[in-house]
Amino acid sequence: MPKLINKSLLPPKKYFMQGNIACAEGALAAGCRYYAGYPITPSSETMEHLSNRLPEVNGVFIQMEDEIGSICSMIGASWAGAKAMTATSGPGFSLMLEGLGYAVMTETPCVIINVQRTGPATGQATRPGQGDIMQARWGAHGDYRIIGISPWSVQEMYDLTIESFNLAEVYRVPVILLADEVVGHLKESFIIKPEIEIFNRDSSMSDKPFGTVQDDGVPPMPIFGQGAKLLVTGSTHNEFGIRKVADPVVQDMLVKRLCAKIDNHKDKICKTESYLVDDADYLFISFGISARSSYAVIKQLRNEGIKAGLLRLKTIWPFADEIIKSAAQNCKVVFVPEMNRGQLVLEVQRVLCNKQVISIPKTQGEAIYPSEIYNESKKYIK
Amino acid sequence: MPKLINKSLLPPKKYFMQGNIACAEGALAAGCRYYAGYPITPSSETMEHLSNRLPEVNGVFIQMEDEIGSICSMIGASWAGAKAMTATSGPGFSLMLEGLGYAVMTETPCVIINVQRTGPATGQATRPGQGDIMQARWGAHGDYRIIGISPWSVQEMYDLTIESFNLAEVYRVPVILLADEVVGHLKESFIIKPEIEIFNRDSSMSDKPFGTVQDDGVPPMPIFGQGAKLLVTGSTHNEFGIRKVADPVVQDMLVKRLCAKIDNHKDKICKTESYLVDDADYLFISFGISARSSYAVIKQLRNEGIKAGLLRLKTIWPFADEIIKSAAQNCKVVFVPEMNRGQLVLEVQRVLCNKQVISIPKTQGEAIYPSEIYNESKKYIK
Amino acid sequence: MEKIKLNRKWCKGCGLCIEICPKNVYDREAKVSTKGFKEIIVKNPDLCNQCQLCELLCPDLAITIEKTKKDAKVNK
Amino acid sequence: MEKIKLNRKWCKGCGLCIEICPKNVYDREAKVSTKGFKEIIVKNPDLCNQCQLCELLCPDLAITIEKTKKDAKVNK
Amino acid sequence: MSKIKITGFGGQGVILAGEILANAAVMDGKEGSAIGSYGSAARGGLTSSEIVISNEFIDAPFSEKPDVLIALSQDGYDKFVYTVNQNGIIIVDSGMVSIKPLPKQYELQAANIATSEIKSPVVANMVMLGALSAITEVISKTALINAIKETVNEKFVELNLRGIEFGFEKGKQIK
Amino acid sequence: MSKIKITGFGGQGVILAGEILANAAVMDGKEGSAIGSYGSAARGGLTSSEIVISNEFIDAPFSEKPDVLIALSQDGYDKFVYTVNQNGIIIVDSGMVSIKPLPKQYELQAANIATSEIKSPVVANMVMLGALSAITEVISKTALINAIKETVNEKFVELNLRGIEFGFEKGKQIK
Amino acid sequence: MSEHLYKYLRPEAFPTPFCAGCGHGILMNAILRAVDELQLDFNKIVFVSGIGCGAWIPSPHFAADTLHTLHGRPIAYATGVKLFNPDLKVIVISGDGDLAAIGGNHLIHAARRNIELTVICANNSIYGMTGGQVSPTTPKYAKTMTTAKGNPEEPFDLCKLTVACGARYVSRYTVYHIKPLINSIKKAMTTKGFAFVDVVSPCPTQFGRRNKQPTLYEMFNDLKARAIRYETAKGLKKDELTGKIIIGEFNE
Amino acid sequence: MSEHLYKYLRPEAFPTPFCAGCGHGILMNAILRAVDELQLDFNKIVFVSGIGCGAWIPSPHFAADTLHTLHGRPIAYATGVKLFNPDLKVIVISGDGDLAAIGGNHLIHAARRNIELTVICANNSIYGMTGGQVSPTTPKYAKTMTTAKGNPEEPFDLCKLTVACGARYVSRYTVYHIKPLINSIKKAMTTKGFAFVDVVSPCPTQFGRRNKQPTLYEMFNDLKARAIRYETAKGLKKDELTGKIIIGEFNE
Ligand SMILES: Cc1ncc(C[n+]2csc(CCOP(=O)(O)OP(=O)(O)O)c2C)c(N)n1
Ligand SMILES: Cc1ncc(C[n+]2csc(CCOP(=O)(O)OP(=O)(O)O)c2C)c(N)n1
Ligand code: SF4
Ligand code: SF4
Ligand code: SF4
Ligand code: SF4
Ligand code: SF4
Ligand code: SF4
Ligand SMILES: [Mg+2]
Ligand SMILES: [Mg+2]
Repeated sequence: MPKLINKSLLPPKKYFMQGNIACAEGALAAGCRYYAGYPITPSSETMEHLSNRLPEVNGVFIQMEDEIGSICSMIGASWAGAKAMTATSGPGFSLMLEGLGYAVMTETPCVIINVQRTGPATGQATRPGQGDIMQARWGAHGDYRIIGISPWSVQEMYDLTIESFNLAEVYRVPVILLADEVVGHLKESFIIKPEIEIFNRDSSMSDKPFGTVQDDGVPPMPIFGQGAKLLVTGSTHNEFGIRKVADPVVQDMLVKRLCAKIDNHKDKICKTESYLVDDADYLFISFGISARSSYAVIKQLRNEGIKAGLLRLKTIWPFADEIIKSAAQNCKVVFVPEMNRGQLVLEVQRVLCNKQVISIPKTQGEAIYPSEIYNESKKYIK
Repeated sequence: MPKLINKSLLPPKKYFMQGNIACAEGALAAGCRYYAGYPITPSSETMEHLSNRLPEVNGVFIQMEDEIGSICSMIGASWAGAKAMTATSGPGFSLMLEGLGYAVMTETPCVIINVQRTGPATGQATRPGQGDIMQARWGAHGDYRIIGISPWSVQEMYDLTIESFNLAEVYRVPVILLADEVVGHLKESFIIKPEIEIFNRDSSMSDKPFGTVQDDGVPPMPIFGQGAKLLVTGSTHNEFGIRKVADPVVQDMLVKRLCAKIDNHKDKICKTESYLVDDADYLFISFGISARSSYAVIKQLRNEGIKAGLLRLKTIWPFADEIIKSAAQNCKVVFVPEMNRGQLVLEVQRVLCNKQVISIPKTQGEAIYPSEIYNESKKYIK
Repeated sequence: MEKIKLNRKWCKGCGLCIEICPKNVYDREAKVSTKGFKEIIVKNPDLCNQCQLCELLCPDLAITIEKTKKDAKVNK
Repeated sequence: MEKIKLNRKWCKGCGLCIEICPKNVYDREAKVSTKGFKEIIVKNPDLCNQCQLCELLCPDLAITIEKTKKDAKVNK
Repeated sequence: MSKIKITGFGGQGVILAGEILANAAVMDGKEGSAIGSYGSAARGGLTSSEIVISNEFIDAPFSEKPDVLIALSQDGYDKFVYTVNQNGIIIVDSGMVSIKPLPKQYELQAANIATSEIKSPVVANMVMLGALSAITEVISKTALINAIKETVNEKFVELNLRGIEFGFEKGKQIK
Repeated sequence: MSKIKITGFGGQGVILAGEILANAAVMDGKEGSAIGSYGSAARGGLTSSEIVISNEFIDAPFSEKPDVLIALSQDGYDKFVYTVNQNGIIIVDSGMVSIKPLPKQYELQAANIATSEIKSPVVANMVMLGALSAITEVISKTALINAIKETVNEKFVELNLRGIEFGFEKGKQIK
Repeated sequence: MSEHLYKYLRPEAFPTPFCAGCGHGILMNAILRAVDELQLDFNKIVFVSGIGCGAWIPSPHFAADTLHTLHGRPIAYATGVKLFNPDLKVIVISGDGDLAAIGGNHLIHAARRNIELTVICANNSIYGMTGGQVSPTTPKYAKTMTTAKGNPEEPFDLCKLTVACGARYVSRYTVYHIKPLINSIKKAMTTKGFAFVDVVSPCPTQFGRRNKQPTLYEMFNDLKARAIRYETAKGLKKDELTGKIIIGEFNE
Repeated sequence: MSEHLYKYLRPEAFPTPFCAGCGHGILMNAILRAVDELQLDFNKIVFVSGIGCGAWIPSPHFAADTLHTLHGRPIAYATGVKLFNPDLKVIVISGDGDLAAIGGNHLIHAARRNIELTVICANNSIYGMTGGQVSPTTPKYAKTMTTAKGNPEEPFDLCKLTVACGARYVSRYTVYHIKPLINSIKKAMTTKGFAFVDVVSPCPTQFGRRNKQPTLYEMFNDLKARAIRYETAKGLKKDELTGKIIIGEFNE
């Protein structure tokens, strides 16, 4: 897939900005020109910012009647050629799942921002949480794959939104930015570089917009109005888009490819960051704002002479099992701090079968603080 | 919780009936008097049957405008005192997830039938699948628990629907009957016994309908019109039902109790069935119609002198990890046949860390046949 | 060139053309075909007045009325 | 017994009562309180004609007009 | 345990026949199961029914390798004829299907019988069930009759029973 | 690394003050982060802002144990006063808060100053920032001024700057 | 169908998957006639549909861009297509269940917003595809799979509803009234703004069979008997209109 | 509020969480007056609301059974309550965003079905709770958080809409027109069938501030200027009604 270098929209420099707004700017920088959404705390700033900014760049902004309409309209726009996005939080994300499955099935590039708050249900609407991790992976019916990404700073609300668009376009898959209320509302400094790496879908004409030679390939995606006479459907379909609702082979090949095009490219998709991992006896595995508190903790532990390290997952889905296995190889105990009752830890436990994997959950509608992680981990550090 | 014995509604005898209709009859026998639903293949027969039968027993039937309305109206009816139910399939279930989370948060007894078809998205609407297992567990935002049950026969479409209502009432939790198209549309013989064990919610007056002394208890549930001045809310609330949307302690206690009231009673909730497990070298773990094919396979393997056994999960959620661990203790290889790309197997792998756990997935919009399981397992049987 | 084209592959035998044709142009075969119904035949093509009703109302798009010159404008 | 009860705990100082009272019954204190606004006072209770407008329109349900006998039926 | 597959196109009553067969087995005191599967379009497409009859709990209620294949249409015959169990038999409407030369294949013109003798083409399915009962031990005629009486709309019971009778007689002849 | 917490009730401009402070740090070439947290009702409830200023990447952007607590209201003071770092300091609006006898506590009547001197009660928050700048090394007055100029609506820049100045002077006095 | 319209079809998709005598095939024909008479560029039309028999009218039968979406959501998808590329003509074709039951909210909001879409409701007063359950347009007292004793609910008048939302062009015809129907679809397709055509399209299989009109012809006779022109209807009282189908253009 | 109404309140829930000058408090008062004047049994009323400021009116302020549901869904919940126990009086109170944006479908279907509910829309023409985004009742050209240059869309007239669906009783008043409002709520509460009251309730914080009416009093002045009686409005042309708020009863 050819990589492009675009000029950034905003003048390159250091900014002081809110995460949700950096996300909106990241989207614009990535080429997003369609936004459909429905207000919800704590994600609304992204939409508010785009309601002003999109018209300035000839893009389209619409506040829809609900989240279902939002995701559907976004998918429609994507087939009309747009890089398209929506942003929401838990309750809205729950409503988008049928549409998410549709985007997966039709291989529609699009980006969904979920600024996670405290659930379940309406929960504590203004408070942070990280309880939608598993939902992003499993929330729609049937078998499928998505990409789920977790930013830990305002810088990454910008950078990883761009990354989300790139991945969506390359793999023709919905990408979910699993932010949380803290990074969404956090204001801090971040840098906009003069140039941005951009990937665009291959929209060349093809009579097989849903089939490839490889079992794990991504077909080209002509758009509406090009004369490709597209047959886009959420029903099981063959490479031409023709419905095949009773054909076992077509069903099997399709589902397998939808999974394989992500699974088999984990090495390219999965991004992690390691901090003092190499010699670590105690490995923290975390993401989003929890990883930032974990980072503070490993620094503190190192100060005390304890060999602690942090593996931070920028990519949560697909799950970076190989990277995790190799990072954990020599450590004694693995800690998984997260703002939920233990979701990521289940995956870590599955992957690190023979390790002691300790869950450090928090569900208090607050960020998980360094002191909490520190105190809990100390119980296992000798 | 006091157990009641009810007379069955239909004359006790052997019947020949479709699974979906047996489900409807099971619901009636359990005391279901409210049904709200929206048509969808392959679950509609349940609703059609109830549209005729409910008025006969003074119950209420309504076809709502969509699945969201269905689950919400069911929850409303439950608070008005009804045993209430809805039935759907993948796309409809995806739309119900926000409501599901609400039912969990408000501890509303209710039963959701998901007759699983082939996904993702519209997929193959008339074809069987088991791809919504993980969705049932993780589909709504935030942290929560539900109970998920899997019938493998028409008999169990009846029996386990009754069981679903009982569990819903005892634990004040939504229970999801994870059926599949095969058991839903299968017609076979089954027996209605003269008497049925029934559990009803404790609807005694209480000023603390959302709090208990125990950390894992189930509070009494007064209903509307009793004068209890109920405050029912999907926001975080204290034991009285008062919204506490910024209180870390209340949030933590509530979420923990919602999880613990299920987790800590696994031994009472989880039902499994073992076939020739005791001396098995090769253990099959399966559920629903896949378990029936597995059952045929172990019989065939035994005929060949191979020590094969089957552990069948009637309860999928909460996950019966202890039972699985002890069943698998002495076996060499564990096989997990299922009609998806490998969902239950992930849990089994997590729990049976040191075993060889082999996934036998099928996503062809067809039942998984004994021959397929047999051939695949034979590769590992020496 | 025939005036009335009946696309048997598309026709499902609903019988609407028979009922609706003012000129009694259509009829059925005597025997049930392997498609499970008695196929439609154009019995009296010459009676056709090219009113196009059958063409417009056939639910399986199975009928074409070729316009002969003199009628060509009737349905503009 | 006072005719006008002002529930200071509930009042948020929106000032509607001041604006809307036809008899100029209400006013504000001079200084900002710890609640962040100048509290409302019932300056001229005796001018009140018991029209009840303030009671019905106070958005914080903070005003009660006790009816004296002669006016008791005014707002039935 | 007997595994039967009935196949035809939509409208031939394949699903109903399967259900009556399984239900009849239940009335005979056995276990019986039936799975109907509709083609993609449900209208004219390939339809089939899988029936299992057993003295004990039926494990997998499928007829992957049927002991008996009952074929009412060409498509169904072509699709399933080679899946039949090696000791299995085939009962085929040779008026509808051009058959392959195979052992243990019983031919009768069910649709023709239904049309000409019973004046009701829709009971070809019952003719086939009648023949099944005559040719094999799988199900008794009495059980079929009882099942029809219980299941079928009163108006059509008589017609269906005649289908069974005709089929049974024909079955005895070709057995 | 400095961790600051500003606390008050809704309407006192606590969040804005936090943002200006963090932004000022960024203008000073440092890293700065600000998190605002609203009370349950967002209207009159307890509000606070956590600011971290650092020369390198800020790890956890929280002020669990602040080095500086700036308290504009009683509730906030009561809630956070004992969370202050052992070497930390407290700057408190003693016109609004009845204080406890504590070391390293600096008192000024910010709201009164704002009302009487600047005729604008809403800039008490700026008065506190000005005092902070005088009392500690955390932030320079110039940086605050620049941040205000960049952030605040033009109409109110002047007013806010006066708040900073008054606060700075007062801070120098009580330092 | 006239052979000069074959160019708009994917022949491999025929025969259609509809039942014998399904009104949706007639509507299919009518839509293509309208497109043809207007000489619209078929490469610049996007046909959007939901889930249901009616939703299969364009997909896969039309040789244009088609977007076969989720049940109830075609209007939301169409909104995205149209807003991002206003040069495309976006035509929504879907069932009464799809557009008015689960999809009702998108319908009323798109009408309110006046998004330039042509929305054609293939209205058979029933859920055809799922086996004949009651729909929001099923007449009162009619029998369906879920109202065996007769529908107790009042149906929507979708034309009144969309007019109340501010739709620019609103009409109703039955497939039997084929020529005014084609003309009306043409008007809808050229409306600058939201246009809605409610097309009464018989479903003999699921509706007719249960309501003593088992063939399309019998259903046509019923339509003929019940149809009444909008202008005529205006003069009548509510109870005089019971059971009537008001046809014509609803905007004034 | 008159002290004899205090018995309907949970005093611990006061002061309300609403902003100073929020119209929703006035509506709260009006509803309780109506309940009191009708002498309804408060133990047999269930108040159902969605999510939003308006949804907080009954929950937790009213000392009755309250069901605080999901955003947009109160009418669906209420349907379940009412159908299962028709002896309960079920009153839905929620915002314009809740009832008409995300919840629009439940609104129109409940009206069509004529479920016996009293639905009171606390209509501030904005999403108050989430910070002032445009709502489906925001007047054209008004400024909101997501329409900084003025709302480009036409709003719903929710009364026209519910009338078109067949609602039995439909009215609109502003909280300023407090006495007719109370009377209308009483009528709605005693309607045998679906009743809808659209209550214009000022939101100074999110709407007023952005549209040059920063206080409740100023918003009242605006309401006074724009209100026009239904009977009067009938005689006027569409453009004469631009910007007007039609108050009165819409059923005829
Ligand atoms: C979310 C969801 N719910 C339910 C269904 C099942 N479903 C498919 S089509 C249909 C009804 C179709 O009725 P209508 O739109 O009137 O079209 P028709 O078949 O009558 O032409 C339903 C309920 C679905 N596919 N998705
Ligand atoms: C599914 C879902 N989407 C969005 C939200 C966020 N949300 C909460 S209240 C609200 C709008 C409230 O507006 P309205 O109903 O008009 O009430 P108001 O606050 O104006 O009184 C929104 C969008 C939510 N809670 N749930
Ligand atoms: S109307 Fe068309 S489909 Fe029906 S019988 Fe005639 S040709 Fe065949
Ligand atoms: S065109 Fe008219 S007259 Fe000719 S066959 Fe068709 S319906 Fe009959
Ligand atoms: S109207 Fe009510 S809330 Fe407003 S100032 Fe007067 S008493 Fe206070
Ligand atoms: S009752 Fe009337 S006159 Fe008396 S204080 Fe209130 S508004 Fe003024
Ligand atoms: S079920 Fe009805 S709508 Fe669907 S294809 Fe058949 S006749 Fe047409
Ligand atoms: S935001 Fe508006 S609606 Fe909400 S409480 Fe404040 S004034 Fe009332
Ligand atoms: Mg329909
Ligand atoms: Mg509102």
